[in-house]
Amino acid sequence: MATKKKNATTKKKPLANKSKNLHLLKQMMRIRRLEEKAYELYTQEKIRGFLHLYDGEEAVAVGVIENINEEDAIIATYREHGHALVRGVSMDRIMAELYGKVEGCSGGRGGSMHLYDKVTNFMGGSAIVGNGLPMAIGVGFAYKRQKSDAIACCFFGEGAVDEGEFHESLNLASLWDLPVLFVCENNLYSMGMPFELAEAETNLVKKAEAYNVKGSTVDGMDVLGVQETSEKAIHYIRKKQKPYFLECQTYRYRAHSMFDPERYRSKQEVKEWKKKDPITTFTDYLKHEGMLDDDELDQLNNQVMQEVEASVQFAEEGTDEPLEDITKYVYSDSSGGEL
Amino acid sequence: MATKKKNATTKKKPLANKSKNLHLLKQMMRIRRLEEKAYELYTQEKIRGFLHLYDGEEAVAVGVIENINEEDAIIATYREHGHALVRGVSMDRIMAELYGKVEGCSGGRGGSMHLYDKVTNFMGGSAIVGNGLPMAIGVGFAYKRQKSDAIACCFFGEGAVDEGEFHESLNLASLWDLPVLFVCENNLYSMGMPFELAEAETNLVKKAEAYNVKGSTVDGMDVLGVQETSEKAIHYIRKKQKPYFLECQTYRYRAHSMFDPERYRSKQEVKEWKKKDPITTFTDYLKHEGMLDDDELDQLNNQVMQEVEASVQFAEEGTDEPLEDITKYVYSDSSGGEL
Amino acid sequence: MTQITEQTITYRQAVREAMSEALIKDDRVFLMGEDVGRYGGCFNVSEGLLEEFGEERIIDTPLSESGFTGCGIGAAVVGMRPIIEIMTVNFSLLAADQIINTAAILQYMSGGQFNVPVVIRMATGGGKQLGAQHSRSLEGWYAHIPGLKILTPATIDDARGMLWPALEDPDPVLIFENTTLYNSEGILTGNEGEVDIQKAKVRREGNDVSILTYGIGLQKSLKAAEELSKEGIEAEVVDLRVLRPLDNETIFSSVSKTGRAVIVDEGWKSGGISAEISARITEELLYYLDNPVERICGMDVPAPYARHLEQASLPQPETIVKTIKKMGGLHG
Amino acid sequence: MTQITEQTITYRQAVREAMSEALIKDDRVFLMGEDVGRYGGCFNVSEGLLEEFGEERIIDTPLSESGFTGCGIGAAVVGMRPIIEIMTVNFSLLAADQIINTAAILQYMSGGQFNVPVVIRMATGGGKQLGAQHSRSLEGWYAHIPGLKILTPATIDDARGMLWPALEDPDPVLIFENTTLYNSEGILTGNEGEVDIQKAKVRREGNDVSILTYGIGLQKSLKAAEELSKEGIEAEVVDLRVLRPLDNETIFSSVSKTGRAVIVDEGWKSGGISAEISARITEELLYYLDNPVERICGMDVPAPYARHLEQASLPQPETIVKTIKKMGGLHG
Ligand SMILES: Cc1ncc(C[n+]2csc(CCOP(=O)(O)OP(=O)(O)O)c2C)c(N)n1
Ligand SMILES: Cc1ncc(C[n+]2csc(CCOP(=O)(O)OP(=O)(O)O)c2C)c(N)n1
Ligand SMILES: [Mg+2]
Ligand SMILES: [Mg+2]
Repeated sequence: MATKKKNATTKKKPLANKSKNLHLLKQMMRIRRLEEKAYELYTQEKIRGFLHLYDGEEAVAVGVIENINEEDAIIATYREHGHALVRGVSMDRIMAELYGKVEGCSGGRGGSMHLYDKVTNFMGGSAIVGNGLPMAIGVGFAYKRQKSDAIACCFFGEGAVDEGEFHESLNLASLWDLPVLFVCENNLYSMGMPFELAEAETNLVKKAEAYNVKGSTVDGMDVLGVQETSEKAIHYIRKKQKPYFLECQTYRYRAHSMFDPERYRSKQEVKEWKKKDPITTFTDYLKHEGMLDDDELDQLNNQVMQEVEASVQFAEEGTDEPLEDITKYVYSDSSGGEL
Repeated sequence: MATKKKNATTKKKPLANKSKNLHLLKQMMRIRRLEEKAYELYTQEKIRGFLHLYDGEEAVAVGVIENINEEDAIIATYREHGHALVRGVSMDRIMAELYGKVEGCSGGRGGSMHLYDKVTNFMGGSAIVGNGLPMAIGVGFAYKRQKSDAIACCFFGEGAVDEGEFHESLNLASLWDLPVLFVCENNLYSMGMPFELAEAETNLVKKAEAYNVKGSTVDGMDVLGVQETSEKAIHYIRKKQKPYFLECQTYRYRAHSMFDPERYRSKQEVKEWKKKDPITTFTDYLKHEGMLDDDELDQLNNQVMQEVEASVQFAEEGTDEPLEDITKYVYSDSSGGEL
Repeated sequence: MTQITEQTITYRQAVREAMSEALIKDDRVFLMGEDVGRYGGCFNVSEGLLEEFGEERIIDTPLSESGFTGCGIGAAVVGMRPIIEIMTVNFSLLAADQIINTAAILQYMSGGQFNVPVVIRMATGGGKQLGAQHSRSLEGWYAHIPGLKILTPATIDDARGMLWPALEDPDPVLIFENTTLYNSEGILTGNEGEVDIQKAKVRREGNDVSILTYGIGLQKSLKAAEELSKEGIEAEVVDLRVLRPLDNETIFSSVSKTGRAVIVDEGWKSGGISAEISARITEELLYYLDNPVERICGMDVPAPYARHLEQASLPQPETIVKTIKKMGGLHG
Repeated sequence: MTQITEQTITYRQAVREAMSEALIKDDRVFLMGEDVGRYGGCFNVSEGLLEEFGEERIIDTPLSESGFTGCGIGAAVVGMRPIIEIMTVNFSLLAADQIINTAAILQYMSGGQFNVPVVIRMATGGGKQLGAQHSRSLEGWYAHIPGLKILTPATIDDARGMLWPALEDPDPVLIFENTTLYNSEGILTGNEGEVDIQKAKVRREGNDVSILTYGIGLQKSLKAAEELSKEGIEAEVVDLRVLRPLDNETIFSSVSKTGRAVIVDEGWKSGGISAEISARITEELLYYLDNPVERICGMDVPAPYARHLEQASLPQPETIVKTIKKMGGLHG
């Protein structure tokens, strides 16, 4: 099973690049604390609308995006705070966006589900399941035509696999040899729908192969495993100029969004998965390998907590967009009013 | 390869059921002559709109529908004259529909692409590629709930395989164990698009398996092969209450529709395929097996020609729907006018 | 969920009871959609129905809007009475082919042989800071399609009473439930049994101006009417209820009485159903009109997330009041 | 295809030349769609382009409307200038998610960071006995969506000249080509270079009545205008050209001059763009109107196959003439 293999390989490289590992750990911690704070702020009604948190899945975004180059593009979903953050969108601008402020990375227009950042090629933030895949192949198509060796990296949940847009996008990506990494974040549920009740065939790599797309499955709770596998996948994509399908098996700790009675799963199941927590397991591993001691860990924690607090401060001090700008950006010329 | 195997089995049953074989032959001849006449009438502008002919593919509709029971339903495409005919819609009513007359099987409302007949559960005639598949699973779903052992038989071209609706429908049919026969008429082109340039993976059975749907491929020019394979498939569907995917490899002799410069294939290729013509090869086979002599063949030809001529007569004498009925059937209560 | 006293009931409960009644009355009825079962419905509308009616009647689907909507259409054609739930109208864009290329036209195309008695329920509307992809009101847009019937229950009675006649209707019926209404409470008048899905309803009588609205617009319009009343302006509030086919008769009789018409529609203004109503009124009643027909609609912008912007983009009671007071010849 | 003399050219050729010019001028431009290459385009519009520009620029796609339309949208966002061809507007229902949930709103949702300079061409219209699934005119329906720009070239000049400015436009532009126009011939005036995609155009001057139309309606309206002229009624024919954003200025100035407005639209009447135009006119010019605004539109029925029925469901020059002659106060 993929999981074991990965753990094995990770174990095999003991003192490998301490600074890199601490970096990966810190990235996961940044996401976790950001999400915890967002949750808290939502209950205080500072953040509104839908809020989909990423707790438990941090290793996926961190492990994959670690290998993404500056010129590559990322297309994600409504559960994308973590992806934006590790891509390099500042926590300040993310938090300000959750607050709906002009200083937010989408100018307060998007909110939690629609984070965008042109500077880092972070292309959302789409809240229509499956909707991001055609966009991703289009980006890959353009990069190929432009003779750039950039790739499009597309994150989506396993629920998106059932949408027709998944089917059409994988066929086109394969048919046209497009440089696209399809990262399926399989957290076992699409809202309340258990994966095995949604898929007649639960072997997703087999599905990818039905489009002649190479793929593999990795333990999404193991940041090094994800990082190494996606590194290989991305190398393959750039070298062969072909798409790749990567399934990351992970788990969502929290409710799907903030309104979720969670009738569809047991507290026990959640508890079991938390034992595989990507942050605690990796922390233990680093300590065991002598790459991390308690002081260093406290330091990391403090840095992250400070960053979070600062981001709240930043958002609190953010400004509201003036009403007269409401029709701005419906069209580029900002014509508007009676459009 | 499936084709060979099938030929073998067909060869193995020499004097098997002469009357059945002559029936199959006649059904194919009826389609061929109907299509030839439709072509002629189109050039005379008796038939208008789009006209998609089935010449060369007769063995598929005839072989499959031979095994369909009265209570089963058929869902087809815009290339469905043959399917309607062998299903039991009279040639008169089909021809009258092509003429747009009230006596047509769709009352003149549908035309060539939209043949319907409630009595024989012939449910069209959809001209949106892929659009019939969700309908087919719905029919199968209903039959299952109604504890009937009827099945839904869905014909579609290989081009439909690329549409998202194919993906969603096969997953749902498999997930819910629906009694649906998916018949893919692979005639190697979707309009001008060659099959191998449209599919990253050309093994369609492998695609079906990615939904955990059983499938097989058969030589669509061999009526007995199609009949026997689909018989087994339908037996499997009824017994197991599961869907089945049947690829029939065939070829379209004529232009896609009546406006088609045919720049995408060579005359030579068409000629090669005509050597495998389902009617001539089956005729030769029956003669060789001593099941058919020239007199019988002439007789069949005459019967079919008479039926065709009679249908033209019938259509010519058909009546136009009165203008005041134009809003009828927009809604069942025939409210209408300013709707 | 909000507390319910003996006699009051929420819009959400009304929809659930309507489904429960239909499932009991007619075993051809089933509910199919994403998360309608285990999850209890993304707006908690179908809570408990899976437990009550089982997996044969309450069917959770994968994310395949086109697939399961088409499945419901096909099942309807051969004798079932499906209730298809599409979580929100925004996702119905993925099922547009099945709704428009099949459900709306099958009967016409087949010369009357195959009708499609399916009911498709969707949540609609904005105002909850859900952003541009989750906040549309497209019921008026769907009303452009011949062959579809469009219902917009705005009251507890209609939420409770419209489903059954919709299921008995031989044609495809789309029911749009505004998300903001789910928590609204009201008392069942007991008339929900005779709900008519052909006609609009006058919800408040008045002689000075007709406010024509539907869905979430009704509450806002009634609020505005109360305000206006204090200033001596009596507005008649017409709940359209059915956006296709529109009930011209009720609309025209109200406007010919008041001589003034204001249409309140949370959907986008340009090319919306508000334009059709305005056009019909002026075509029919030009010489009765004391003022041009006014339209108070959603602004022509995708929904912004920021609350102050989104609220500014939607019709508000204050706007209705201001607009009507500005109309010529109104005393008060 | 019809014979072409030295100076005349068909609408089909005009579109092809426009694409050819764009492909030469700007190497970010490519044409993508079903059968645009080998087949030469389902209406033979792109014949020869594959041979001329090669497979890198002229891309045949599988049947995957949502996939390749979204592909064009994504490519546009990162610097390409795609021309996406969807064979007919009826199939665009399968791509509605990409067009409406992405192209139309991406720039707004992203706070102005990501604009979508894609051009999507589709054939539209009825009248060819293609039945209910292939004969719709949905350009006015798409015009309800903020963020989209909707062009309807009705002349040879516009067919030739609208594409380039559409490609230079930073926003998503949908171009609707009426299938009946492809064979129409005309002389390129040479003005196609300065085609403006913001404004409507007066195609015929007149003082008695304004006929507001677009696409295939233009020819029918001009024909009607000639008829009326014989009876001393001079109709002004306004070609709307752009359905979103509508050019209010040109519409209002014509109608305020003539005092009478007739809208001719082959699309369905109820909830169509004709209603929006009618509503805007009465909102703006109620007191200038000598008559109610008239709408001559496609009947609210799915397209029947039978020729006599389909023709009866579409606006005809005779209907336009009759309607206008019935208008009060017109001499002649
Ligand atoms: C097309 C569409 N259908 C339904 C929804 C409502 N919805 C939002 S998220 C979600 C679940 C998606 O699950 P998955 O793809 O596994 O992603 P996850 O939330 O688990 O990360 C659903 C059904 C939607 N946003 N878009
Ligand atoms: C959704 C959609 N896209 C495009 C078309 C135009 N079109 C009609 S038939 C056809 C080719 C379909 O090929 P295939 O499915 O292989 O069936 P065949 O015609 O070969 O029998 C196309 C592209 C359509 N009718 N529907
Ligand atoms: Mg999931
Ligand atoms: Mg084919």
